[in-house]
Amino acid sequence: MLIDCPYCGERLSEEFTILGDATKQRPAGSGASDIDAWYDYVFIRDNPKGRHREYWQHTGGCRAWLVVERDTLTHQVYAVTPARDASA
Amino acid sequence: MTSRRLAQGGLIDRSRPIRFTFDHKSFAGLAGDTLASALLANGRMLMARSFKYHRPRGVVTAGASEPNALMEIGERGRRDANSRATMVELYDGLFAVSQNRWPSLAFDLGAVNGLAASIFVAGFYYKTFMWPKSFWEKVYEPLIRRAAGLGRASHEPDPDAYEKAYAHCDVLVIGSGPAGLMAALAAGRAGARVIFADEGSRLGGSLLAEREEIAGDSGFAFVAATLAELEALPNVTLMPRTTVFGWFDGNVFGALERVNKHVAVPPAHEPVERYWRIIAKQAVMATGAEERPLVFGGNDKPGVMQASAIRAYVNRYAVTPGARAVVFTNNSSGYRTARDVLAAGIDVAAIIDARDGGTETHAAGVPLIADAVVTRVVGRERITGVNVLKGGATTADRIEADFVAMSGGWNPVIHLSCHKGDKPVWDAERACFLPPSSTPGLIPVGAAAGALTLSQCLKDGSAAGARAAGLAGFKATSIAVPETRDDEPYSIRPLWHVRQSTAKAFVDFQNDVTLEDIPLAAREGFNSIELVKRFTTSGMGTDQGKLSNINASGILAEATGRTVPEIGTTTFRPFYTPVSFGALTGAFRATHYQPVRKTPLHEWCEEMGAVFMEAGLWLRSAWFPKPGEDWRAAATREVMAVRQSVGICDVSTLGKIDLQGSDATALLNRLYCNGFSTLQPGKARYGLMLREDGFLFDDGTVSHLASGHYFITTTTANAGRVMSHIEFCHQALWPELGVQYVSVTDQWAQIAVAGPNARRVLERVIAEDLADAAFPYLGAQAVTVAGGIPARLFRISFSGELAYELSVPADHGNHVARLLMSEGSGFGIVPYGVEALSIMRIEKGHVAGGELNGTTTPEDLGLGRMVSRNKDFIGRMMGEREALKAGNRDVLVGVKPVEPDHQLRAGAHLLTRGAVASLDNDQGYVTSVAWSPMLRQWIGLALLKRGRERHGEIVQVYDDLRNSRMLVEVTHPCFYDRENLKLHG
Amino acid sequence: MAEMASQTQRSVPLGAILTAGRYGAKGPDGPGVTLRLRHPLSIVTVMARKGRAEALAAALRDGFGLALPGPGQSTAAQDLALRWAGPEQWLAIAEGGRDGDLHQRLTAALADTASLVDQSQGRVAIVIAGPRARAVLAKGTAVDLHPSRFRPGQVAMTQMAHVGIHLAQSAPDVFELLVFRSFAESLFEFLIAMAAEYGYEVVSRE
Amino acid sequence: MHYSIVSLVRNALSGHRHWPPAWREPEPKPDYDVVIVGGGGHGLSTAYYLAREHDIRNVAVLEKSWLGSGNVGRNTTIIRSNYLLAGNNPFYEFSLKLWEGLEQEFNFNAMVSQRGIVNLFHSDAQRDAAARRGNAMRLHGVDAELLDRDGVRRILPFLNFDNGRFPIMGGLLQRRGGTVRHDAVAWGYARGADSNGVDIIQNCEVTGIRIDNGRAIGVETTKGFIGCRKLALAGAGNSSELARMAGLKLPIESHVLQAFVTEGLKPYLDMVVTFGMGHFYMSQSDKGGLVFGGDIDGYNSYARRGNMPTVEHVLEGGVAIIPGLSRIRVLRSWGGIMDMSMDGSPIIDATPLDGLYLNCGWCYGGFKATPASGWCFAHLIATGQTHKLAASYRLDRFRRGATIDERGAGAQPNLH
Ligand SMILES: Cc1cc2nc3c(=O)[nH]c(=O)nc-3n(C[C@H](O)[C@H](O)[C@H](O)COP(=O)(O)OP(=O)(O)OC[C@H]3O[C@@H](n4cnc5c(N)ncnc54)[C@H](O)[C@@H]3O)c2cc1C
Ligand SMILES: NC(=O)c1ccc[n+]([C@@H]2O[C@H](COP(=O)([O-])OP(=O)(O)OC[C@H]3O[C@@H](n4cnc5c(N)ncnc54)[C@H](O)[C@@H]3O)[C@@H](O)[C@H]2O)c1
Ligand SMILES: Cc1cc2nc3c(=O)[nH]c(=O)nc-3n(C[C@H](O)[C@H](O)[C@H](O)COP(=O)(O)O)c2cc1C
Ligand SMILES: [Zn+2]
Repeated sequence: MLIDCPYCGERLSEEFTILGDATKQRPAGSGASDIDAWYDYVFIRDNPKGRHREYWQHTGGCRAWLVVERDTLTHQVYAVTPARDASA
Repeated sequence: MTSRRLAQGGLIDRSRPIRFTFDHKSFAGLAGDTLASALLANGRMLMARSFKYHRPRGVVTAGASEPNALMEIGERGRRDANSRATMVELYDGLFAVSQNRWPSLAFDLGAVNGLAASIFVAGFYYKTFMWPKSFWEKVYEPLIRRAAGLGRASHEPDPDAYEKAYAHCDVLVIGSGPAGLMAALAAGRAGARVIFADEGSRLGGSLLAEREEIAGDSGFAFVAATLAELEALPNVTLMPRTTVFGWFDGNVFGALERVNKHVAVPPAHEPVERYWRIIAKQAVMATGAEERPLVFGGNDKPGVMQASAIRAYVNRYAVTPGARAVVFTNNSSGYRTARDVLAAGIDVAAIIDARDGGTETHAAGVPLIADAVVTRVVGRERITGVNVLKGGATTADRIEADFVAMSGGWNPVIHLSCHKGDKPVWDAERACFLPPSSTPGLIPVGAAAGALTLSQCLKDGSAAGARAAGLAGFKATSIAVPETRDDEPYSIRPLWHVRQSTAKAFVDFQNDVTLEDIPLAAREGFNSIELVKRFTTSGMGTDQGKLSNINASGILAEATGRTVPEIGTTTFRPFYTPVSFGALTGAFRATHYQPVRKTPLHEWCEEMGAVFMEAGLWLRSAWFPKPGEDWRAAATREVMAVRQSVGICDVSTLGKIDLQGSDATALLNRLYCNGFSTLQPGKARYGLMLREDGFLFDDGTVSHLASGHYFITTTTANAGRVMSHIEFCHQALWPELGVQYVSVTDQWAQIAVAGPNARRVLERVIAEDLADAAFPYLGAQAVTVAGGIPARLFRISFSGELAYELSVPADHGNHVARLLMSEGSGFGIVPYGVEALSIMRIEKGHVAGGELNGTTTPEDLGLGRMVSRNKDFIGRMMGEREALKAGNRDVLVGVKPVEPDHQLRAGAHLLTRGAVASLDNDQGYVTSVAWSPMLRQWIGLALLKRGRERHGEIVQVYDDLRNSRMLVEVTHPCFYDRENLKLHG
Repeated sequence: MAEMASQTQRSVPLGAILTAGRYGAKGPDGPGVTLRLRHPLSIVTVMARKGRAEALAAALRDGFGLALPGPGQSTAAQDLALRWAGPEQWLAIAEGGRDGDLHQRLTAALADTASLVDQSQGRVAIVIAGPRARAVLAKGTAVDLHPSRFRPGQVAMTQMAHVGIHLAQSAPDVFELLVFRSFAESLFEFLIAMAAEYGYEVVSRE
Repeated sequence: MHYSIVSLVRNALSGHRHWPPAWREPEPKPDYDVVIVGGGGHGLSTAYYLAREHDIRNVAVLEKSWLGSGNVGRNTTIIRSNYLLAGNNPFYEFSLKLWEGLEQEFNFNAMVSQRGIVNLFHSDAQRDAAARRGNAMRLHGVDAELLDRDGVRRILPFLNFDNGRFPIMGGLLQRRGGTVRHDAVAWGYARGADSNGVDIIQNCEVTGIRIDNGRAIGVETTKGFIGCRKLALAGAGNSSELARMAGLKLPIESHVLQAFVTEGLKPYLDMVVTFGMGHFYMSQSDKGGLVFGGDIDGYNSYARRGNMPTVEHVLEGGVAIIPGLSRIRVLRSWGGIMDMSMDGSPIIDATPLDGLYLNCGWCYGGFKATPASGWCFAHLIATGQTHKLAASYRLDRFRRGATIDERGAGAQPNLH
């Protein structure tokens, strides 16, 4: 698999480390009523068959955290953006 | 034995005889031979025994798909089991032994299995061997295992070297036949970076094996001229002996280069094999086509071969398998073989064509028997003839011959194109499966794409090369295609098996899958091709069914009244041909399996006689034995020295991170469960990090060096993960924070100086005021060592003593350690290792890896008061879940054997005294132990249910694994200086 | 204790295994590569403060005559080189290695635009040069080093033999690998093993 | 037909023309008492035990492809009960006990081979963890032995003791651990279920779940609608996709795990070796191939194929621990889609929807669980009560914090 790091260019996937689902937003609240949102954030996954947004870090390169849009069935990589821009 | 070498022709070098042994008998071959062609030249037909029935087998192919002629090549650590004689280039001293036979190839007792063949049908073992129950493992399984398997692999280490390498290209051309040659030329001329790979020992593909005429000259000449041009192009890399074994995501191809498999021992400094990962913008798959055997009685006898293989032996190796051929075909290929064999001066008894009549040019003088099949091959040691049954006839005629050329049609070699999971497409006209309809990045061409004539292969190859170069961004046009002698159109009528066979007919030679096995499987319900494969093992041998799979689909189709495309194929997967562990491992073996990390103090540790231990990738000094000391004596002495005077320890492996920026404090507050807003410059603080699920992640210290400038340490084990975690939190969660951070783990040599005399020793090398008032506990400041080395000093203690950690730039580490030793000699300073460090932290009840095991909370470890209640931090919310707060959790305690001479061991469990040993009664477990020099007995830390309420209770230690049971007293986890008086020294 | 002494007592990385001489295959054309350690060397991580990258660029231009290189690039002027080392991060590299010199020099000029961290002794610089340097490196990294793709002045952060490296081509066919100090011996051993088939020469420090 | 040597000989005499199919190929009925989605090990064993233990025989197993095409047909066949945590250990031990009597029970030789499994360790910390695990096993009456370096050398002399990067310090041995012929498990349960009246329907993909008033009442399939009173999902790697059809989301990610087999060899390795530190384990199949594997590729995937970095990583681990492997050739690699849960442990539970039951989260350990999983799942479906052996496998444990995390890796599936 090749991942096109916005900084380093196309690199083999073993230079990267995946964390997982990047569609999840860390909840802001910390009240009792927010517990469901937290549970969902930490434990529940859409786990789609198809397009998926994921966090990967270019650990064997520039160390940037990236959001990679990738197909979980074909492994095709559609888009790669720096995480700092994706969540901004 | 008669020589079967033809008097002339071939691509062998008659001036270079080569000696080799097969089954300990000496033979001669010629340079350019394969082991198979050399054995044939020596008249050896019998080369192997089959898997199940131990039937005598000879070579069937002249290439990579060989199912039968598998041998052990080489000796001891160099022994290669299951080597295909058809792919082994002959070299002087080659040592080959046949396999899967006992006592000898000619007389194999295993052949009695053949007698019981009627019982040993597909799947028989699922139906029996069940009684008596205990017999499976004791009797049946060992027997089966001994009988099964092919070659014997070596248990010895491999003396040869291997390598990995990466290559990039615009166009990868796989296969060097006419299609590949033209593709490489077209792409190469366009200026693309081309890699041109073929598994063969020479490039040229089928042109090396056929009598062709191209551009008015021989096929051999065309190959030579084309290769000469390619070789001269700087942008083209030729890679013979290189098998592309897999197509992976990102258009990455795996390839195996057999660098030195054609010599007995690789030259010095060279690898035997090299594994390439080729990253290609575009690939041209010109992998040719594989000829299908026909399934008829006795088709597995030595001397029955693919028609195309016979052409290869005759044309390329100038070898004939026998004196008189008979051809059995259902397509054009057989005719070509008849012509080539005749041209070589060998008799052809007849062409038996299963079709009513082909359109092919007939070989002059050879009887053609149309609409006929071979029902049986006859002969014992050697074939003597075949029985032929004509359409409508009821009795067969005998035709005498001593070898048989068979052709059941062609299977395009589409493996690679299917590796991404796409299904091949059936082509009824040519009766074969073609590559999947869409293979982005990969262009199938030539016979691999179903082009079965030479002119078409040349033309399509040229176009494909140009197209690939074009897609890779080069301006390219197809290049001129050379003229060929008119080739005959291809025609075929599929014949999946000869129904009238009067002897066992084999579908999969290697795995002894017979014609009857497939309908049997279908009758029993195993009626999809994947189930047939698994039930019969068809296609599961070393050849992966390259010859058999499509016939199996055809036979299943007929048995179940479906069509071949309805049946489909089994799944094509890497590896196209098997690849050694060695190659895929490359240089990362033995002690080079993983890199070694050494601290900047390694040299000094060695000088001091350290015994090293592995800590992840690091080597750490474990203890420093004096003559006659074992580890315990050494560690005990080291602890005593530290507790009584002073010692120094290499703690450079701690992860170290430099953190700066206007929001540095804010980030720390979110990373750690405890707060940092009140940490003043010049001070250090212990910090706890949680995971987002509320469990402990890591601990370490945070030192505030100067306003907004922090120095963080992590545990050795988690250094990398903590760094990534910080980067994630900043970049993905809170990019708005103004923080900068970078790992400085390797920049600093870190030396712990501990013991009541630690300050006195340091004062001798550091000018700054270290008095308690000026530099109290948890102080952190820049200092100068030895009058010129910029250093940092932290007053933190893991041992519980008055202690410091001194950071000096790495190059200075050895020097400063030596200096401390000499300046401390008056105090009896010692070096101490990880073992002593660990004993002291256990005496103090400090937690480490055994307790930070991923399932503990701060509360469990008695650190609950550190958890801030009034800020957001990673792990805060999930840490509040009920089970993490429950009262019956395992919490940290100390344990101390009631009998002081009892040895406690980590990993023991705890039971309430008197309780029956059962999982239900499990109360916890011992996490860390030490023989405490201060208490002069074993002590331990443990996680015990409701442990904090149980101090003073006597509990039972359960360590049946090591035959040990004892009583221990539950204590506070801190065994030594609970008031921390020594810390403030 | 004299300051000089503290500088001369420094350990040289790879000291244990770096012995000058000619090794590996001995072809007629001389060694395929030469290997050399650059030491001592000054290396400082320069990290732009938030929103200050342009100010940093200006300060570097004014103070050192250096442009701030973009991803995968490096710049050099007189005695200072800047190599891109990740988003908003660079390595400033200078010959000579008296402790803290470069760090102090840069701090004076850049402190309010960048965070600066001395890494001089945390990284080891191995130079590999010669006609087969690319072939050796291609056994370790998947970065495309073809002369048309990776030119003098370009840098890449990648990994080799399970170890992270910062790779730069300082002149045609001259490559420099910065590696974390603790990994340096392992990496060096890998490089010489891979170079052996071409023959290699280890050049001692001047 | 009863299978035995006698029936084999008798059939041989008639040219094997009279073997009945191992299972029927029925058309689906309009509705069933229980519909089980997934013709893998767990779906089939559930059906078998529903019929055998609970006398519920109006059952269909729907399989979208051919029988056993999922993970049951592509795993590395290891069975063991060397689990650490109380939530797991009794369950897996029960499973091992079922394995021990299984073949005789359903008259199908699945080649249960208790050849022993050893987990190597290389440091004090790993030894302590192994001891903790071994003692937990002993506490439950499970066999476990702690071997030192010499003990390992005695049983596996050809491991790399003297020239390796991470010296072998010892191993945790479970002699009752071993292997079972994977395909035969699917076939044996299928035959057993079929002969008890269960309809096994291949090539029948479930495409939707019909819900009426908070109750699952049937499934849409490629063979039309099939109604049911109870619906049981046992879709392994496809669990999230199935749950989605019922509007549920799971604490599950799908990941690809690769496995490998070498060319056939004469006996080379007579037990199961696990080199956890190098992410490598291996055994030899009765056919002669060395079957081995390692860790998942790490990225979310529904493709049953992986990539070379993992292949290399696994093979490097292999040669590191068994140097003789170097010249052995790998024949084939493949992948399976793992239902990786957030704590590495499975889920057997009812769902918020009436009549809908869930069995998933097996990660790479579900093959050995096949008998016990079916047993407990059948119990749940039949009685509505959680079986006590599966008491820890409830869906709400994540919300409560009662996760069963053998590795201590936390809520990141690809680390389990
Ligand atoms: C490479 C590999 C190695 C492994 N090694 C081991 C090991 O050594 N030991 C061990 O204990 N475990 C191992 N496992 C794990 C084990 O194989 C699985 O946990 C277990 O097989 C899962 O349960 P199952 O058999 O029911 O799954 P599966 O066989 O996958 O059954 C699920 C079935 O559901 C079907 N399905 C899915 N969606 C639908 C739908 N919509 N409609 C109809 N049918 C559907 C699928 O086609 C599939 O057949 C391994 C797994 C893999 C991939
Ligand atoms: N009329 C017939 O009966 C008939 C049938 C089939 C082919 N042919 C003739 O055969 C020729 C086919 O030419 P072509 O160029 O398509 O194929 P080719 O068979 O000449 O060459 C294919 C080459 O690819 C190599 N190869 C295959 N897989 C490989 C892999 N994974 N890695 C590396 N190398 C690999 C093979 O070893 C071979 O050398 C034509 O001349 C055609 O006329 C004729
Ligand atoms: C335990 C086990 C042993 C296997 N042995 C072989 C073998 O000897 N030969 C072979 O070709 N494949 C073997 N396979 C792999 C199968 O051919 C197949 O790849 C696997 O079951 C996955 O199916 P798929 O490749 O059709 O997707 C084996 C698989 C398993 C699980
Ligand atoms: Zn990058």
